[in-house]
Amino acid sequence: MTAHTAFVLASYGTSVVVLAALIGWIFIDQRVQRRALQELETRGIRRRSEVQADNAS
Amino acid sequence: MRLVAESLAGARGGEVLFSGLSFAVASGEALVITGPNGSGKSTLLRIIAGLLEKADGGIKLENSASGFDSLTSACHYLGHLNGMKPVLSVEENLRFWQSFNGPGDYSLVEALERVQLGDIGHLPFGYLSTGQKRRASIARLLVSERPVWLLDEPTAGLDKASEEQFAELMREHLAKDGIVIAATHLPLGLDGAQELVMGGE
Amino acid sequence: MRLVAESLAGARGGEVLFSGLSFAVASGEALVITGPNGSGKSTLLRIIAGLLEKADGGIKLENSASGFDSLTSACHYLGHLNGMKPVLSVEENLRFWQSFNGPGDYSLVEALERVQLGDIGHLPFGYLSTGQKRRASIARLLVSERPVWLLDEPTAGLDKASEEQFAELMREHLAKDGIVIAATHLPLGLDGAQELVMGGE
Amino acid sequence: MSETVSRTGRWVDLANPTKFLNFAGAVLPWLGVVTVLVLLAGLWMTVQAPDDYQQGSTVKIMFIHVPFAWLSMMCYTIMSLSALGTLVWRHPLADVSAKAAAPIGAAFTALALITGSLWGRPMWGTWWVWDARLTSVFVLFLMYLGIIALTRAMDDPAKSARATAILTLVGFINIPIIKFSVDWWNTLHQPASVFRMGGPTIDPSLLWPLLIMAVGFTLLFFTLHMMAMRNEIWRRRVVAMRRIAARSAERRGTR
Amino acid sequence: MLALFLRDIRLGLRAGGGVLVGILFFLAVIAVVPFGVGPDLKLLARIGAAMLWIGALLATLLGLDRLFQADRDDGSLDILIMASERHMLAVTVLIKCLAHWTTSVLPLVIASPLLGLFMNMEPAAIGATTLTLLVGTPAITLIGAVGAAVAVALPRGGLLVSVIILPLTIPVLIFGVSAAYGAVEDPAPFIAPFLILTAITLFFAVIGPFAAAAALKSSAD
Amino acid sequence: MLALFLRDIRLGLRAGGGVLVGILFFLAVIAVVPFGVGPDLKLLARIGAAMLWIGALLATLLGLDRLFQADRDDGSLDILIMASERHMLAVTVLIKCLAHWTTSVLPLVIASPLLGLFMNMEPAAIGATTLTLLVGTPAITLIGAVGAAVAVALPRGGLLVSVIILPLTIPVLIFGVSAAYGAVEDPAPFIAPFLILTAITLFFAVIGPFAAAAALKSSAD
Ligand code: HEM
Ligand SMILES: Nc1ncnc2c1ncn2[C@@H]1O[C@H](COP(=O)(O)OP(=O)(O)OP(=O)(O)O)[C@@H](O)[C@H]1O
Ligand SMILES: Nc1ncnc2c1ncn2[C@@H]1O[C@H](COP(=O)(O)OP(=O)(O)OP(=O)(O)O)[C@@H](O)[C@H]1O
Ligand SMILES: [Mg+2]
Ligand SMILES: [Mg+2]
Repeated sequence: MTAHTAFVLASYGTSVVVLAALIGWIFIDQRVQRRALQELETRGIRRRSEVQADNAS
Repeated sequence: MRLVAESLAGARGGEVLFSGLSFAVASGEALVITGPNGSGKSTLLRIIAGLLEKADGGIKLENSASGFDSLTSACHYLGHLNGMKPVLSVEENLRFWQSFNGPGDYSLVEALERVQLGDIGHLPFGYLSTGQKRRASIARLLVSERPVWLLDEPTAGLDKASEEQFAELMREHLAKDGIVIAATHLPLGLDGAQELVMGGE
Repeated sequence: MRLVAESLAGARGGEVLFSGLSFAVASGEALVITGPNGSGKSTLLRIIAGLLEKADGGIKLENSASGFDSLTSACHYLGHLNGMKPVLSVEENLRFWQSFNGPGDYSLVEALERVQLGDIGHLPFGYLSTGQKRRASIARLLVSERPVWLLDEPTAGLDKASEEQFAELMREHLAKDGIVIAATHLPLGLDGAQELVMGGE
Repeated sequence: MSETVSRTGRWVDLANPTKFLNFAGAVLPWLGVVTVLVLLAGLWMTVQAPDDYQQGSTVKIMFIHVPFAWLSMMCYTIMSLSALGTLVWRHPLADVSAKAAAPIGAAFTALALITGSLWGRPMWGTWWVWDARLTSVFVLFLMYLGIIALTRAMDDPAKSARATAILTLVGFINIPIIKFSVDWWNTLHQPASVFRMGGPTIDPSLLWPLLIMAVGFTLLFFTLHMMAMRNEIWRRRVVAMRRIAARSAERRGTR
Repeated sequence: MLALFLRDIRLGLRAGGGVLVGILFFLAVIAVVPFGVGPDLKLLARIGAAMLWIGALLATLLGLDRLFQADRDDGSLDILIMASERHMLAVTVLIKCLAHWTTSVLPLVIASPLLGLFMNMEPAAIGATTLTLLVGTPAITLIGAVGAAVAVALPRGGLLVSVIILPLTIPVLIFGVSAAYGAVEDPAPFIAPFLILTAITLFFAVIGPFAAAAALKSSAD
Repeated sequence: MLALFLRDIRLGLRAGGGVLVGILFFLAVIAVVPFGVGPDLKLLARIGAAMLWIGALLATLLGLDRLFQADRDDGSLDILIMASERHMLAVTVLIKCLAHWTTSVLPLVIASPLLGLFMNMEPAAIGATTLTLLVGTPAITLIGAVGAAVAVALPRGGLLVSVIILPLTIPVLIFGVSAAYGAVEDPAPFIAPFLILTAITLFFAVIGPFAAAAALKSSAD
């Protein structure tokens, strides 16, 4: 019985770890891209498509 | 037959290189594209050839000769690369392109004669000198028929005599109601050609 | 420093292309090799660079600068191929050649500035246009020091402005007691260069 | 992507990346909150659920294993739909959707494999067997990784988009193989007991937590997918703007 | 089209040692297996067909990544793509696959009976394996063409192309091996998996070239 | 020299998709095997070491033929040869081999324990296989480099190369596999084949680069 519980805990544990890593990566990526965009905007660079139509971003 | 471009735009890597380009070239006429490095000459030629998507505008061939329904199928494209296999002989290479692209006004032997390679057709293509390689790929234009020739710096590496020879070939093609569109930094010896200067925003 | 060739002969595929060629180029002098396609210009340059066996005769560098004991080690060779990797950026390519061939008079940034590529050094080399590629490989000559420059049709694909710029670079190199040996079909803008006409048997 | 969008019924509007960014900005906080609530409810029900008379407490692994397995297939299906979007309609967001979904799908597939393995040890006495179901899921995992490698190997998004789309579509063959592998070959693995003709055969006391967990993880998937898509759009903008910055600097220099 | 086939055959024979590399690699696979399973001849005979199939599958991967890359590097690919109105690009791809198969894979198939002898297989098993290889390997080449086309823009696609292809070739392997077994072991059927194998090859003969052609078209730049 | 190493590593990673691809490739090869031989875990464990070695051989061969060809095609090779006074050409070759091994083979060696688990191998067998792979695969790269250099020199020498080179890799494979088995099965020795394997690698680490350099020097034309 206890042996079985170990398997249950292990599978829930790994799931939490993997999902946390995935979510963490997405949040970090979000911060990085936001920063980069802000930095470029403060340098006064605009995309051509912001002037014309917005395509293919 | 008329090749018409209307407010054509070309982009590379998401950035627009040129836009609003319009020109028309009729049978028997030549268009010479010039401009500084990186201004988009090769890009324009590849768009006409159908190898690259245009970013905007339109380009078409009006009243095309029979057998050449679309623009791409009416074009010969001679880019920077020669499209020949180094291990095959010049003749084998040309014979392949002839049977793949269909016959033209010149037979294989005549075409090789016209580019002064008559006696080295049996050599592997890889053994030729730069100029000889270029001449061999010019022969590819002769062995299959296409009304529109798209040439990207065709005379790079040619000596004076071959340059003159090649100008003669282009004039002949124009006399047969063909169209020549060439991107180049060097004078090509075509009188009365339209000129399109790129990158002069 | 003097580069001296004595009754040099070159052969390709068992066939002698030229023989009995003698010339001498001193520091600060340039030699321009001309001649029709297939006359052996590239062959001669590759023999000087040590990439091809000479068929006969001798070639050597007299009183060479310290650190350049043999002729080969004193030469920069700019052939038809650019020697750059398309997937690496221009800067990465140049930085590699700089650390592999040793430093030169120009830093990487300066060299890129000199060939007007200052701001696209971070682009992958494969993205450049033909002329830009050629300019990037000219920058390779600047980042490492070599007294002798062997150039094979260096200006093919360059626009007028870059051609002028490159002539300026060659003049500078000559002024620093360098030697330039160039095979070309186009005028290079070097006054007072010796001329060697090949294939004029 | 297509799912999220069609639910709102305004997908034409969302075709535009800027509009999509605005939409995602408005929706994401709510979606996140709902996801957390449903997952918490699911977890609570999981704890409450009775042990199976045959499998003992290991049956609790089912509540995560099965949703992960479903999601691994659903995610690939969404990527295939996006691939169609790229190839047929040349929709600018389709490629973004496919590229953003791949790592998430890979993570869910990895979890299905790991939890299945952890379940297999007490149930079948082995971590791994090379039977049709397990192997086809393993192949799915490899394909996710292959697609990720391909998208990362090409630096030009426009170029990699169609290549990846074609590969994704060709690889879709694997999905029916996974789904029906238990029927076509005899394997150790359970046959379908929830989604099958004639209704589910699972006891309701186990079915409900399973369904709630499945809904929770599906919501989690959409939340993450939307965030990843937003990141991808931003990333492409950054790249484009950097290039433009470089080019305009070059022009100034040349003149 | 015949011209393209002949050109590619000639290139394959003249330039690369493709033919022999494949066979020798195949040989290496077969030579190493007995060290693993030990000198148990029965066991060797039993896994013989499987090893021949795995060897052939892996040997086919060698050189496959350059199927279109070589043409791209010298500019021929542009011209082939431009001719797509005269010769449908999918047909061009099919012909190129055929030429590749003829130069690089057919020799393996021809060599496989000999290797079957090394593995102590029965004549019937050898015949069946050779037959399934003959029918099944074209499918691998065709699937490989999709991978090669997808990765044509990458200068060093070798490993990546294999990664993309291998999962997709698994059904071919499964049915090939089971047909080969079916010919010798009694309860197992031969005809059914053999027909499925044929169907897979035909399926990819249709799908593969179109997918590869689409990938090639979008690769031009 | 470090610069050359870094350049080649970068090329390998960037153009081929990174380290991940090497591991993925191995995973795909190993996943294919059970489909061929069937899910018999005992049998899988027995042929495990052989399959790992075959996978490594294939990964090494893929792309090895382009080791110098790529440099020749873009003109870098000329410049590398001209620099042979600053950097001995044999050393340049060695560095290029190292970079190739690091990007294409090392990831496999690192991933092999994981795959051993999939193949149901014993821990001792896994350890031994990994160790033999680590010691033995460089020899394959070095032998292959000679072949690649000869192939650059003789564009039509492909056949010759495979005839000369591939057979040389077979002893490596055989000693590698038998050392791996020696570690688990009792009568078979481990130390003897392992030492021979080490000797082969060292031998080719000395001979290979010089032979390849000589071939390259004569290739320039
Ligand atoms: C690594 C090992 C495993 C893998 C890759 C795997 C994969 C899958 C997949 C893909 C599904 C979804 C099937 C569908 O929707 O038709 C599934 C469902 C399921 N699996 Fe597994 N599984 C594994 C191990 C196990 C084990 C050990 C058990 C229990 C003894 C198990 C029990 C179930 C159950 C009960 C379902 C739900 C079936 C249904 O209701 O449709 N699995 N698994
Ligand atoms: N594959 C590519 N990806 C991204 N950008 C590219 C690519 N190819 C070219 N470019 C960019 O597009 C611009 C135009 O290139 P193009 O080759 O059309 O110039 P060009 O006018 O032919 O110049 P040249 O006279 O040097 O041949 C260049 O700035 C180049 O950097
Ligand atoms: N690898 C080779 N094998 C055999 N013959 C060759 C080889 N390379 C060149 N040749 C031959 O040697 C001759 C001279 O070639 P080379 O490249 O030196 O000419 P070149 O003067 O540079 O001409 P170009 O102006 O066209 O560049 C040519 O006739 C060519 O066919
Ligand atoms: Mg150009
Ligand atoms: Mg020359």
